[in-house]
Amino acid sequence: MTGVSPSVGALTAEFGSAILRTVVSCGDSIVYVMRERAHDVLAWLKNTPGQEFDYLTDITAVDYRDPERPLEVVYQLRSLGRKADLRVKIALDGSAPLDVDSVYDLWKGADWLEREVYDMFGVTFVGHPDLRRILMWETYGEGYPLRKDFPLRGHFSRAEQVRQALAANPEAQYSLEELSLAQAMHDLPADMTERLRRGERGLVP
Amino acid sequence: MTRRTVEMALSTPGLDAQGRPVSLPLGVTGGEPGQTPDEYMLLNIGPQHPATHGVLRLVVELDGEVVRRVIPHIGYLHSGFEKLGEYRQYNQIIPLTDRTDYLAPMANNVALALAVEKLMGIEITERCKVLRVIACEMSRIISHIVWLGTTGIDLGAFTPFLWSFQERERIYNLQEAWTGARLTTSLTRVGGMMADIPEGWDLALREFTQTFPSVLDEVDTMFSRNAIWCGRTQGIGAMSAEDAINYSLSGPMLRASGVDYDVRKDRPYLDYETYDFEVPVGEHGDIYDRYMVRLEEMYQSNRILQQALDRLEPGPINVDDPRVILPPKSRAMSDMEAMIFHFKQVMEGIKPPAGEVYFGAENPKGELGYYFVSDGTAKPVRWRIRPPAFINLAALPALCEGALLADVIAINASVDIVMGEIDR
Amino acid sequence: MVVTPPAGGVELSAVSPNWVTTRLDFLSNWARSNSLWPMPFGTACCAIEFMATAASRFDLARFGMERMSYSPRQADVLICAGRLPFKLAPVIRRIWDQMPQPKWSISMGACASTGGIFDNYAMVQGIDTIIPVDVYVPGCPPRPEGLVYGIMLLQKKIKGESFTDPDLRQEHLLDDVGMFLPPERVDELSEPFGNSIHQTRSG
Amino acid sequence: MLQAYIPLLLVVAFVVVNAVIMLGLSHWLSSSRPTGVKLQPYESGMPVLGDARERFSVKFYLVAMLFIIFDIEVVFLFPWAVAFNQLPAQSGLLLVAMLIFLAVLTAGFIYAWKRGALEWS
Repeated sequence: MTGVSPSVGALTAEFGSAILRTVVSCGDSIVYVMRERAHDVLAWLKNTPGQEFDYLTDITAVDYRDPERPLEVVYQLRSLGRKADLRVKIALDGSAPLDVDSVYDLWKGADWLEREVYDMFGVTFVGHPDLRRILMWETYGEGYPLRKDFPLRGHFSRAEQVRQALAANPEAQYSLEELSLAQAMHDLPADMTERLRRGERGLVP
Repeated sequence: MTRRTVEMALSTPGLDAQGRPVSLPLGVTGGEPGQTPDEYMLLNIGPQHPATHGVLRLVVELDGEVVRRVIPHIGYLHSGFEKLGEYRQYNQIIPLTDRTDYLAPMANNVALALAVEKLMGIEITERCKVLRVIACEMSRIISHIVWLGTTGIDLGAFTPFLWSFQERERIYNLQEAWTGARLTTSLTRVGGMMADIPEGWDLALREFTQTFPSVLDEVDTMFSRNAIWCGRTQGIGAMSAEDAINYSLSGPMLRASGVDYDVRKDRPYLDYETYDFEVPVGEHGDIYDRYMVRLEEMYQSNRILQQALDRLEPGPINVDDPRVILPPKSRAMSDMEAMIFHFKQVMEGIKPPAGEVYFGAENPKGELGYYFVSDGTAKPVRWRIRPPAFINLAALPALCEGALLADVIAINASVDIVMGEIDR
Repeated sequence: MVVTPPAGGVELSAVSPNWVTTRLDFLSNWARSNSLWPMPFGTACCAIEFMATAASRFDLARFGMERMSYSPRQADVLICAGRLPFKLAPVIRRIWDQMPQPKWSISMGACASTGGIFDNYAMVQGIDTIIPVDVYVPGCPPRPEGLVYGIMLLQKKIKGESFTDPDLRQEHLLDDVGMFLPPERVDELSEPFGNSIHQTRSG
Repeated sequence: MLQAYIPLLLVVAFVVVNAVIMLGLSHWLSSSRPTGVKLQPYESGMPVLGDARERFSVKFYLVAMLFIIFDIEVVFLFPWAVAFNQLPAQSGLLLVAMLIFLAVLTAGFIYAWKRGALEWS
């Protein structure tokens, strides 16, 4: 399906200024959207009868090599009925804090995808029910690995990375939800509760 | 049984590693009145567990045998594939793809080659298309059959595991004869394949396709009407079609819920539309339907293999564009121009045009997507893997709500997870 | 820090080797080496090759090893089949500590032995920085015959052991900083080698 | 009269001696090195929150008790079966006696079943 997908025309008619620009690359049409209106655009794309992008294929982010180009959050949408694809992108320039509205309320599949983008790029998704690291351990202190300013072998030395991994507190391997469940069951040992109270869950002694 | 909410209100002065305020767990409220919380138990079905198909960790909150809540923890096999991809040329990424979904390595190689060829707009030769279809369908068979074996072990039947590895060994022999490696095949190159199939290989594959359905019939007679198997799988971990679409499931998980969506039919690649095969679709979306869909898919893959073998005729397997494919060694040593192309390609690698591409292939686990962003240099700016098993596993907490503990193991097995692809 | 054994049983390692102890060595080493219960710490692709080795064609049962013990309490040899990320390091360390003596460990595959092609932020560059390793099996993944050869090497090593060797069955726990090896040793072992040195940022 | 018991005593003695030797040897030869972390409970390689000795819900004990009752019922059948074929004269009386015994227990079983003791939730 070469050429621009019909949804792009409908989108610019509907939202006008919120649609910054559209690009076609390798047969897929891409729409750049303003960050503030992104959630409305995605909700519109999902719910309007003519579009029905009911299937969220993927959420990811791209950090370009030259620092001026902003970090982009990418949504791959697909309409199973119409067999149509659309890629919605949001450019997050470095000045403002990197946060985007979560689409968990539209597609439940976005839960882990957004957590992974947060883990790898540091983009916080406002409204996400449980935003914490998913691939690295929760108290990982080296930063966001897939950023281009993050070196391939990490900031710390290998010995420091091994020490951080081996010497972490036992409660660092549990999420806050499990810790509160354990505390409700009076299972949390005293020293662990004390460290939690002081907020030293991620501290490596 | 109202859903119990966990109050995490009290925030303490401390900040955790990311600088966010740490909130001290206050306690459990909600649930039925008078239900003393200390009757519940937190259990780690942890990273080192025979039934988690790899290093998945499920923290399960139990009320006796009934599961209140499942909190999956993944990332125990996170190996930074996508970061490594940004330091590799395009053909060097292919060995990385073997190691993401190591149960179906050839299907990953083919998907990556197709993604880069779509980015560069290369049209591959006819024989290469048929060989790639053979590679994909063989991967589907070995991935589903090892799923069948390990799920059988999880539910107590050991013999299908030995049958499944018997069949897998036969395909290992074929893969080894073709690429030299049993598991990490690195079969494709951008624009072609690493090697053509050796003499007599297609006869061996045809002989496999003739005897393989009998093994499937044995498994079918052993499982499909087995009282224990049906008792443990029917009606458990069910998901409706709308939920399946909303959770972005794909592959057998989606089709078992009744959604007729197969990438080979909806967005045909490698001339899949010219092959005659059906797509099995379930109705209830429970574990039994997932089992039936995967079993039926193995029959269909077998049919596709036979049709592919019929249409396989001699011809070149690589596209003859020297900027993409290395010229044959003989010409590279004798003819100056071929040597220059050989040198340029080995030193600088392939340079696709700037731009981005998303290509989704129907992998045994679901829709495996590769999203490449290239800025014209030899190494991609971004290599994103759309992992089907990762997204299918995200639906596990919803599937396991209120099930029994033994069912959590069965549901987890039915999702068909491979941790290498989930944690990337 | 090294754990001194309890005072209860007579300490065999203090006895000087004589005919009785060598016969006793022979008997116990023969029994131990021919009934090694593996703890398959299977993480990635090598675990699939380990399953193929345990299945009927390359049958581990010939070595008395088909009884997989998934709990460290009954395990004799910890086979780390597959790559080990930093998030999994405390798990393998805890499982190794919870295995009773006598215990051995096989590091199966290039990724477990040296970090393999994953020379990045997420991967332990060789599990010998985390736990002591007896046999390294090269290969990515090693062929089942390669793993079986590694196991036969381990059996030969076990047959060579003796009770009278004092520093054999010692528990080497993490030190108070939480490290198994001194930091400079870990850095030296994890040095990048081969072409991964040139993996700087491209273009 | 006591000779009949000698073989039995020999067997018992052999069993005891054999067990003592095996346990003694394994304890004496074993290189046990108890350490702090080795004594902690094993939960798939994770540090444990709370201990395993927790209050189980009563449903587990209910199932155990039901099993014990009907297991003992079966135990009583064995001596009855042996006696049954040795006394062919009173076979009718023996049969009726056992049927009454079984009937009482089956009534108990049906009561437990109807009360839902066998369902789990």
